[in-house]
Amino acid sequence: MKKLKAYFCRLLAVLALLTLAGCGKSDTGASGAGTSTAVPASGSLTLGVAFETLQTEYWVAGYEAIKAEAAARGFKVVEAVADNDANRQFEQVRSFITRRVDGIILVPKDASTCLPMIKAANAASIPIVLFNRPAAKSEAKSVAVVADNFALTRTTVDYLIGQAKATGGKRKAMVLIGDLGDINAVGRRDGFDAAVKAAGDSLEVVARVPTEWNQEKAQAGVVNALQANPDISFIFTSSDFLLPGIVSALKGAGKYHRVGEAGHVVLGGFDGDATAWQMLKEGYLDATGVQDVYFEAKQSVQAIVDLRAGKPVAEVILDPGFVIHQGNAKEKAAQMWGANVKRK
Amino acid sequence: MNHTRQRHLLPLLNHATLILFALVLAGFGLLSPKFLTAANLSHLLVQASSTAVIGVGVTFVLLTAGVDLSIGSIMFVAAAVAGKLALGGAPLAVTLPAILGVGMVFGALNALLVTRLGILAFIATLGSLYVGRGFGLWLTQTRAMNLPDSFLTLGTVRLVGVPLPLVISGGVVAVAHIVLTRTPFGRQIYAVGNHLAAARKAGLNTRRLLATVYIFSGLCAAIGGILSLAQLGAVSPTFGTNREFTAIAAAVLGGTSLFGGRGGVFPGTVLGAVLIQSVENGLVILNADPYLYPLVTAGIIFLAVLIDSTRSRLMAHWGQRKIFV
Amino acid sequence: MSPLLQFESVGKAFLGVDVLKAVSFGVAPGRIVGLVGENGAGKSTLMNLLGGNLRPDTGSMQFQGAPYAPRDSRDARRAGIGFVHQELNLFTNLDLAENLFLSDFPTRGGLIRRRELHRRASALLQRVGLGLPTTTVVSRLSTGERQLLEVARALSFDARLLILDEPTTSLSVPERERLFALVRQLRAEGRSLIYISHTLGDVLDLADELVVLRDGAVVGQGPACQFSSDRLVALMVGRELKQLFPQRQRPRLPNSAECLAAPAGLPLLEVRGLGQPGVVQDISFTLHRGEVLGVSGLMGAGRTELARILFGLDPHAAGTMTLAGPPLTGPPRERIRRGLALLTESRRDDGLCLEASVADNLALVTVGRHARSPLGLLRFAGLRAALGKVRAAVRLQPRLTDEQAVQTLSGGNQQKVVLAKWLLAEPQVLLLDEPTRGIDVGAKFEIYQLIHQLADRGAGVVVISSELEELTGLCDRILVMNRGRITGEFSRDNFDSARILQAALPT
Amino acid sequence: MNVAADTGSPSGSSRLTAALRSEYLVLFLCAGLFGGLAPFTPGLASTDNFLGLFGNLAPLLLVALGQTLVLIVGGIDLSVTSIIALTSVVGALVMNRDTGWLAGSGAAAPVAIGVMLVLGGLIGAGNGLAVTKLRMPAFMVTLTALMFFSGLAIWLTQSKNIGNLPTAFTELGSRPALALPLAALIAGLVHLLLERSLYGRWLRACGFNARTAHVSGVPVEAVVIATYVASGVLAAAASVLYTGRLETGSPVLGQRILLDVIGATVLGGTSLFGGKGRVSWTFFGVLFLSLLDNALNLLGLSHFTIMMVKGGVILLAALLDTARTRWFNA
Repeated sequence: MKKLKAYFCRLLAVLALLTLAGCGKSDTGASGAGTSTAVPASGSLTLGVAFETLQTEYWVAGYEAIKAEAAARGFKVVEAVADNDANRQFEQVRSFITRRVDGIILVPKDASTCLPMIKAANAASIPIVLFNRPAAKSEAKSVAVVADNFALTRTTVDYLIGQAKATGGKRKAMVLIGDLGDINAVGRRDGFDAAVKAAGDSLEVVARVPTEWNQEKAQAGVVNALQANPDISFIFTSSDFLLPGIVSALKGAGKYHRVGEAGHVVLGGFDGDATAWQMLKEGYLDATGVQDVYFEAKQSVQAIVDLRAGKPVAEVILDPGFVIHQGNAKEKAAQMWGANVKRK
Repeated sequence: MNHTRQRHLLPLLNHATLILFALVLAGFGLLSPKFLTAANLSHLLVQASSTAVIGVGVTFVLLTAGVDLSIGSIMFVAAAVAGKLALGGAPLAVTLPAILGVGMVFGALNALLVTRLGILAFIATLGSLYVGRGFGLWLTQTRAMNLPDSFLTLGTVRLVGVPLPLVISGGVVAVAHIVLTRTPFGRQIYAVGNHLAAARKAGLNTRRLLATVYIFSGLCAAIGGILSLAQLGAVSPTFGTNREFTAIAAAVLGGTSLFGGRGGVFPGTVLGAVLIQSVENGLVILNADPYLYPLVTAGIIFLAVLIDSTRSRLMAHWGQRKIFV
Repeated sequence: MSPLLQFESVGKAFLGVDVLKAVSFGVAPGRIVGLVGENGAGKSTLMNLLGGNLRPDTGSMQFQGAPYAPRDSRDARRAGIGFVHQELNLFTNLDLAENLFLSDFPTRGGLIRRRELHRRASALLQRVGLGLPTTTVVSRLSTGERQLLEVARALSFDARLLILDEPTTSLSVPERERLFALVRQLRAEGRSLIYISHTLGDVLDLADELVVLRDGAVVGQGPACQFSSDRLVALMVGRELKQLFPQRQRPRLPNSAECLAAPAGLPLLEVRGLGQPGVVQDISFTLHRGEVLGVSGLMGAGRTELARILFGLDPHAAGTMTLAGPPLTGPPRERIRRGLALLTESRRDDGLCLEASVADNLALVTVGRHARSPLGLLRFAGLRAALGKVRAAVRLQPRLTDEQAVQTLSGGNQQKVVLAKWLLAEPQVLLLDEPTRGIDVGAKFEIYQLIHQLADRGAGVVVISSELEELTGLCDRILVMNRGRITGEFSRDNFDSARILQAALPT
Repeated sequence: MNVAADTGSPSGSSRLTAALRSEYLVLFLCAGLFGGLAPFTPGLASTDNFLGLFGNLAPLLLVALGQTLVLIVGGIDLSVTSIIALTSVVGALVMNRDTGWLAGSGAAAPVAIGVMLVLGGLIGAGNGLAVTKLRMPAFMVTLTALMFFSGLAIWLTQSKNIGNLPTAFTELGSRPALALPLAALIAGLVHLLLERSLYGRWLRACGFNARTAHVSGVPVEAVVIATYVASGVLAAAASVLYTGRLETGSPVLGQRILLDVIGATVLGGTSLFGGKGRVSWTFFGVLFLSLLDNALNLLGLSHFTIMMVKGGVILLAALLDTARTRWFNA
């Protein structure tokens, strides 16, 4: 029994260390929100920021941008990540309301599951802003700061197809599709399909790889598709964070060449992350659709301030986004978040 | 009459997974000529190598009637450490042992919880699943990391014409197979899984045995992490998620019992891993509707398990001990 | 001569209850010590102390002249003490050779030397008379064969002291003889043995010295010649037991013509031409009301299998069964409704839910009578009353609570629970497979009484047993089985052990 | 180990404490967690938060109760989350006000709920049949069911969510005044079933030792099948609450709660090896995990800290439980 006690203590120590390590670090992120009171000092607000996931670089960048924007204004931020679970997100929004935060910035899982959350915030008279994903139409009141996944993807793919046509010939294409349970993934897939349809028979989609937003599946899928169709010369990925796997597969097949070199595979993506920026700079990537994270973050925080002040705010604030490509890389670099986050 | 039918059916059923595997290969082969090419099969094996290795680890644990749910998290932590070190400029010679060390440390944590503190394996490794994932996310600050090219070469380099991942996974499988079938330790694992109390009474150091098994599983998870990493070249916050289920599925498909004492890594777990991978691979090659993937994969796994349980049922029926002839 | 092993006022308590009270005795080199006592007398605890599974609260042990305080079974083994446990500690997924040498495989360079392993294994198996290939997987062994394997395992290393705990419960007569010869040979080699058994005849036959335990204390000790069976029993139970088998007014025997008119002699269970390839063949017999019918035979003669077929657990290819007229068919559930009951060979495997409570086990068969439908609520008052009545009927000690898990009970009490479970169903025909295996004298007597009571009430009882003495003491008629067939039938007035044994032996 | 034959029961008072400890330990842990965190956690002790907490807990409890039954019978049901997702979209397909089969009809909501429950039961029956008649391992059967029905749910809706559900339906999930009594009622029924019915007796016997149960005339296969059906129906009932609360039929609903469900059940004390389990235990387990999640959310810790703390606390609870068993039942 003594032995048991000893091990008990040992385990406690291990757990305590782990927990401390976690807490100590987290303070930089949550600014010690746990011990702060919910009543803000005059002029300072506490924002509840609920992300659906932080699994891709894009969300992390968005999250960082919001925090930076809030810090610049002297606001506090309380964070929550729902891990792809709408129910958990609902619970998190509720806990924000319980904490009486001054405003909520929400990345919803999808358009409809966020409605009850918005209603709950409305009922508590806490302004709520949807970041990057809109809500379905309803009587619930919110402001959405969004980029149009469908339209932006379509523009991007249109550009890519233009590039492909310029270099001539009929091309075989592959597309990497995201998690089919994610609306952004579906929007981008539909944007891709629309662009391909418009392009007529100059492009034949021979491989549609479902990735479930999983790098390993993406990489294996690309390898397999290249195996089945060695003549694929056009690849579009629904998110830039899958690019490393594509690069590795292309290298393995000896098809990784710069734009303009013989055998170059037309390569495009979406998001505009650091990997994409690097590849663009080095000349491997043709184009990527960039959402303007800084714009969206600034607008979101501003919207909350305006709503609290009773100013009218448009229901949808559109982030136009842009396509960055070999032609405009230099001039657009400043706006591309991937070009500005410090690489780890 | 019954006997002749038995004679025909039994070999068929005994190699059910193998036959189903052959059918899957043949089916995809018929549907697409590109499937059964040497190059594609080689890709297939390379892609299955990571699952095979973590499957081998979990097979050891399952044989002792335990379970390891923390595999995916261990893979993630190992990959995160690898990323940190590699980006910090550490050479592969430092990074690789460090990753293996991380895997074994986490395995040892599971071992401590299960053998010394007597927590159910399911709960203990569920706890490490959360702790590991959280720890990895903290290490990476939920950022994705792109690894230097030296890692990618690990995935593509060939040793006497064989891709390195295959060499590594083949090595792990070979060692594991020999350990399980030819060493005292291996046979004792089967004994512990069959009857723990009796194993203790027979004078086995069951604690050390169990601890070794969990540490080995952690080690395999780390190796599996490296193999995935070598093909991907990047770590994302979802790296390794749900891989424990794939590993367990591969082991069970290969005939390993979840209740301990029955199964093996070769051909068992390896076959299971390759079967799962060939379904994924074949569907991509066929350019199948993405929505069909989970349906087809689930269907084939179900079929494999069904055939296996039919076999055991018929074996039990036929193999009823005749007390006289 | 200084003893090889010495217990010095060893004491042990569980939850404040003394299980061993200052036990002292010694085992001299080259001697066989018989250890007897009722279940719960402390034998198992004593052996667990010796094996390192438990540690004594007071007192000490000495082995080969040095203090002996094992921390686990490995220590015991290292010291040179080997065990043959009552509950079989074998690994059913491994083969014979692996079971024998699990903790010290012959190896070279870390790998098992298979040829050497199997050579050594077959030598060992030869010694205990188990003529099976060493690559046979244990799951395919019968209980008797497993018991022999367990003995062989204790011989796999050079033990100075061997403890045999009920080693013969599943052995046939020739197997038992062979084992005894082996035990004597081991003694001749200068080893010591502790022999634990409820079969007092065997103990008196084998042992040089005897130790009798009752309620955790030594109540008798000395050279075997000073003890008789009666005296042993008296010491064990603390009172004089007049007889081993209760007296009973026998019903008239069914094969005499006039008995057919008597209600007690009416045919109840009729079996005609029952057969299943490789298991039983052409089995025909009739069980009458009020009759206790014994089934004798060697291990593997098909007795257990016959009971399982009768109960609907195993299939049969030929023949018919009728119970009080209509044919007996369907799964066990159906047959229980018709008034059939089966007490299985193994309490652990299919007799009890060991972790469940006494009450839940007692009620298992009949609980359905206290509910209108499976989803309906149980009427607890009726259930409790029924349980109370049956507890009294089988004389389950009142100190055992209804909520207690059955696994904490001694073998005898466990068996009483199984029997009581079936009594609640008020069966017409009881099939009892080894009803007294591994239980003590007192409980045995009570179980015999219960069997008689049932028969007196008009039920038919089939008793399968490997103990011939038990069958002759208990039954009205004995069937003998051999290789799946009935090879002999004896009525009470011509019970003859020699002839019964003759019929059971393979020709 | 066969060490303490017939040692009888411990004395009355120590039995009382032992019973207290074994039955309510997890509840005490909940109280400790609450008491320990309330001073530092803004809003933890507020009425609103309690309503929210129990609103979250209700559907999770329903799924976990189904899991409890299955674990008692010695199986496991990994398919519950896919049942939640599939019934959610099918129910929404039946009743949504845009394109539903019964769009606009007053019977839409009750019919949809009926369809959801029946569908859950059918999937459960499929699991049960595969486990009993085909003798397949429960883990693999329900794992493939999980993959298959999740995929099916996504395919059925082609990834889209189905909103605009009838108010009658959404009220059910979103009004604590409706959802809580309903969940409590169902939990009470399951409790009665488990402790007071013939089925409950049979269930435990099958879980402890199926062979003994079979020999004793228990219809083992029927009991096992009924148990998987019950698990499916309970998961569907949880889906009604989840779907109503989110006002959306979603093909990925509940995707992430599987480990929480099994974790809470086992944490409460239900054995993975069959036979042992109670409704109250599972309630305590679910309460513990929900409270932990709730408190960690309110504390506003970072994502990864929450994960680590959660893992640590699960381990700690398991450790206490083990230590207690060793100290008091040794």
